[in-house]
Amino acid sequence: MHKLLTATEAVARYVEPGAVVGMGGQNINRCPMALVHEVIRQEIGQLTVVGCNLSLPLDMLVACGLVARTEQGTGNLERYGTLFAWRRAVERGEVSVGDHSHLAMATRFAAGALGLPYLPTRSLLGTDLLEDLVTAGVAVEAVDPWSNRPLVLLKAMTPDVALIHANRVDVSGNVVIEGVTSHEVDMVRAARVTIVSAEEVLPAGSFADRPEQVTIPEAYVTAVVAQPFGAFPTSVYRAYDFAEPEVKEYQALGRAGDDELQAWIAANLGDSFEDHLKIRDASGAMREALVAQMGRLV
Amino acid sequence: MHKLLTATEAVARYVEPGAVVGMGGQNINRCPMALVHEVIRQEIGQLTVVGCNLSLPLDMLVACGLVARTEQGTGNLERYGTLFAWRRAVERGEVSVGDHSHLAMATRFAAGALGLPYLPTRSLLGTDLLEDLVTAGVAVEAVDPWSNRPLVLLKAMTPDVALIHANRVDVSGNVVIEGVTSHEVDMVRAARVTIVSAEEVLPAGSFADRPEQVTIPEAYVTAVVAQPFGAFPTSVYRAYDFAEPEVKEYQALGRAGDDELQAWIAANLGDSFEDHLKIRDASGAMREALVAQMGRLV
Amino acid sequence: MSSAVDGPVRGGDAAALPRELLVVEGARQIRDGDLVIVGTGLPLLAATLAQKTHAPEAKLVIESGVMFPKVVPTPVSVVDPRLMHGASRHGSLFEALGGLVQRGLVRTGFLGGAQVDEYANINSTWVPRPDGSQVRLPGSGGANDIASHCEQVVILTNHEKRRFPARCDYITSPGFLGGPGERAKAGLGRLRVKVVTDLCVMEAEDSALVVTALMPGATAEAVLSNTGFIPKFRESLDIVALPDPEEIRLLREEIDPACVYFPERTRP
Amino acid sequence: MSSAVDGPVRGGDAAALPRELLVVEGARQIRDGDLVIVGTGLPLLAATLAQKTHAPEAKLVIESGVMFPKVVPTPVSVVDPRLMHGASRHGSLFEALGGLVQRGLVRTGFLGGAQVDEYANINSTWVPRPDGSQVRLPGSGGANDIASHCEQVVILTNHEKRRFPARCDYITSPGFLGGPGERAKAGLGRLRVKVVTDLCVMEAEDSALVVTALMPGATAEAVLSNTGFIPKFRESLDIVALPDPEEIRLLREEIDPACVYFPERTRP
Repeated sequence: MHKLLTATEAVARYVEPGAVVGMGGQNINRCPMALVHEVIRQEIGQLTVVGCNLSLPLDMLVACGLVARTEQGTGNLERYGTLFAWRRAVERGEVSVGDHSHLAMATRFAAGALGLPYLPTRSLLGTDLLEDLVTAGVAVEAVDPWSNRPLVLLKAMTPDVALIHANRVDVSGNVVIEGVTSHEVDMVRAARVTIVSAEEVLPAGSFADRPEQVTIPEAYVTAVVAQPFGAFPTSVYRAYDFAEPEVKEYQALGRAGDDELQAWIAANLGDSFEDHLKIRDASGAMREALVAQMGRLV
Repeated sequence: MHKLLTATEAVARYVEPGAVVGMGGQNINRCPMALVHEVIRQEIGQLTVVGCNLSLPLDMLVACGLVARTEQGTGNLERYGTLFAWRRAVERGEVSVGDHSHLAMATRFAAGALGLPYLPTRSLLGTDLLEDLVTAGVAVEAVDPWSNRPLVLLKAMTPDVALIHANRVDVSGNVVIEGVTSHEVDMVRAARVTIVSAEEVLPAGSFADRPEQVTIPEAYVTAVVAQPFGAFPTSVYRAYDFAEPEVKEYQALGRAGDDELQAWIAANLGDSFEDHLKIRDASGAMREALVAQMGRLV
Repeated sequence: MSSAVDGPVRGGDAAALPRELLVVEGARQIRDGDLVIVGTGLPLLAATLAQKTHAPEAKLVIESGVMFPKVVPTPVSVVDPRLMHGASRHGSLFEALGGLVQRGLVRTGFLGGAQVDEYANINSTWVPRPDGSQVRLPGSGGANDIASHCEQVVILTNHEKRRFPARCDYITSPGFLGGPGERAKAGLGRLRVKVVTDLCVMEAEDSALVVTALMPGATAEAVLSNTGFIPKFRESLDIVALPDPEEIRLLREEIDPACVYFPERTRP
Repeated sequence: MSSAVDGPVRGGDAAALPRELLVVEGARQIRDGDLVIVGTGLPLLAATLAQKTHAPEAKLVIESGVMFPKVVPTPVSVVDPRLMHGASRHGSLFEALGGLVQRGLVRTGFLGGAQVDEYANINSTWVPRPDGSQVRLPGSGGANDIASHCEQVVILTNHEKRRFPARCDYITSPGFLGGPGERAKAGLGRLRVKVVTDLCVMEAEDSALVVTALMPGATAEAVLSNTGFIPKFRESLDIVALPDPEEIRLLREEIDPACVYFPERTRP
């Protein structure tokens, strides 16, 4: 089945207001920027955004007032600082938060991926993190019946829609990701619907001679979107490095305030992601440099 | 760290009498024949053999009187029939059996692979299979605290030593498997020790330009053994097809009786796996044909 | 193994063998777009036939970890390279049986078994000999998982009395367990079962198996005398439609040209 | 951020900066052959230094799924391509934190945090402002998992009073919780903690943190006045050994040549 849509079509069809959105990417790598820009353009709000590390795309959604809740392991950009819009919205009580460890989030996605109501973990024990998750109704303290030692049961996380960006996908939805996959494979397998944007969309069967190398099989993919540089300004392993000046510019605005962020987003979003890329990098020289930079690293 | 040993050294060092042996391969594919031959040569007995589908290598071990117990999903060779030595030994009460579904075994290995005492499953419910596993102390009936629906907790399976055969491995122990991996990845991750034999052993870092394609990372591998055709007469995907006449010959003997099997094994085992290959295929023509046959399929 | 209807069955231009009809009727249980989990043997032939006829978008899942292969004739094992060809992914048992089957994405599963009882429970673990000793069988494999999680289970089998006891000697894979409501009580989801034999089609949904159709030339009496329990018959019994010539051609020329699963068929 | 020891510390031929000494002392906590889980920043520099000196067989695990990379200077994120280079495997968070850390194969983990309390518990979730409102921090990430499952946790941090409260405002990652025995009671395994600051080294094992060594030039008084609880001092206090010139050279020329994590250092 041919699953190729435009970002506009895919997001309009599959991302609903109030949805639980599984966010792909981590920090400055392979964030689904093109898809998230489209959510912003279509102003789809009241979202619950879930992931392991949430970074740039979440902060943009929060800055645009589209997020009601997040469930995650971390919200930050590591060396480039906190997520300022998210932090402010959380501190003001506008965005509620479910804090997890990264293994706890990965475990919740794995439960969903396996069709199980929960999976156990030996993380979280003894901490306030656990107490809060129990209060939120997503963790239960239990006992291993064999050893009688305590452990924690974590409720399956099954997003309504997962958004990821990949190196390559065929039109049937077979996805190839290079570099680490963070939490994405299990998140996609757990989600009801998945939209994959990719640097390259290839004909059906393009990976059929090496099926071991398919990271996510078509069984889990609903829609496919072609978008070169679709993770910009974050990186795609072996394709292009992340754009540090862009991240720093965003963070400087984030530090300044929500108005500054909103103004920047409004001025730079454009009518399409291609349009956005032209606004930020009219000549293409920045993208060329990021490709060259990655080339020196791999 | 350099992990290359001979099969003789690796088996002598890491397979102890009475060990729980995690058996790689499935049916007629990628069974660790060279390693199992070595266990037979060294007459290491009282083994508990665990896997999902157990086939030819288990039956040979049983025929040689080296197996006390099996835990598995199936014991057979599909189209080529039952495992006759195993079946007879089980029926005589000489080998005890823990019956699982394949997902139940895979779940037990996954628990071990994740450092968890158990994982839940929604399989097994309502069946005699479950009752027997509860009696054996490896399954517990439980209730999902969110829905109050029944499910089953399955105790982690952590083999003392896992034996697998792979397409390629580097001397550090990074393993590349082509085709399906059955239960092997989680079994290896759960095992205390793993011996990998492979068609090709490559220098350290041979896969470092494509780490996504490493099926099992060196962190889990204890010893590496070089053995071309080490899965013969079973197949290695993209390398060689299985040898149907060999499987049929073994099964005909198996059907005939234990004495016939033992005589055949004694006559064919040789002093090394290379020796065995020469006994079965002096000219190498059979192996050449199996390579050609696989070439036409991939 | 005896078959109550031995000779060829005339279907369109071709004379369909009884086991060919089994495969064709099996294929009809697959809806276009279904994910179908099969092993080898007649179920795989049925699923491949469905793909080549009314269900081109039906996709195969193989428990060993193969997803959506393009089958090369004729695989004899779930890890046969002929069953790995051209796949969407080569993964693991845990991915196939956990990530797809238990996850609820595989609608239809094909199963076999030494015994299928009145409530469609399956035994593939052991059966008693007349002297009371046990015959050890291969065991569950993925069967228990498929019967636990698929919406629809299809069983293709010869119709023999010993295969259809009132109650399995051992329940390996759950049908409706002890009767209506028991599946839900055990924590299992809804299921439809269709048993296709060389004599008839039997169906069940939270119930005992009911004969709903007869194979061409078969009689209710033959069904009764070859079944270890007394099945109900639906009031309006269908007759299973004969294969059309194209189905027979596909089976013989494309799907199992070497007669691996049809030793009784000699190629012209 | 204030540092109680500001100037360069003379070590062999080179004048080591206080934060360089932190990194060197951090590196010393790694045993050859250890699996070590690190994020970015000083811990990664420490682990890389260990590999280049006394622990060539120490292997890095990165929570994002990178196993055993050959670090290219200077990664700023756990998914930085500079941290994926030449790895044994690119996998998933679940593989790294479940399959290695929870599985018990990673001996040593490096952690940071806004607060580290007397019992070595860590807070990286939120801290109170003077007005009582909350400052939202990044959250646990893999820290809780590392503190739950590794044998040894190493914390490299500036020594500031607000960073070392008697009790964390929120326990994100477990040290020894409320005191001796509580970790085992909660179901957690054994742990050794080593906190390395610009003033001292503190250690704990099912106990409160005890000062076991001072940084060169630092005093017990400075430690006391910059700590929010009153730590015990071991009777025989060590002085942390100065880096040797080769360590400083490695740090400056090979490990962080662009001064990404040493803005205070200007290259000659």
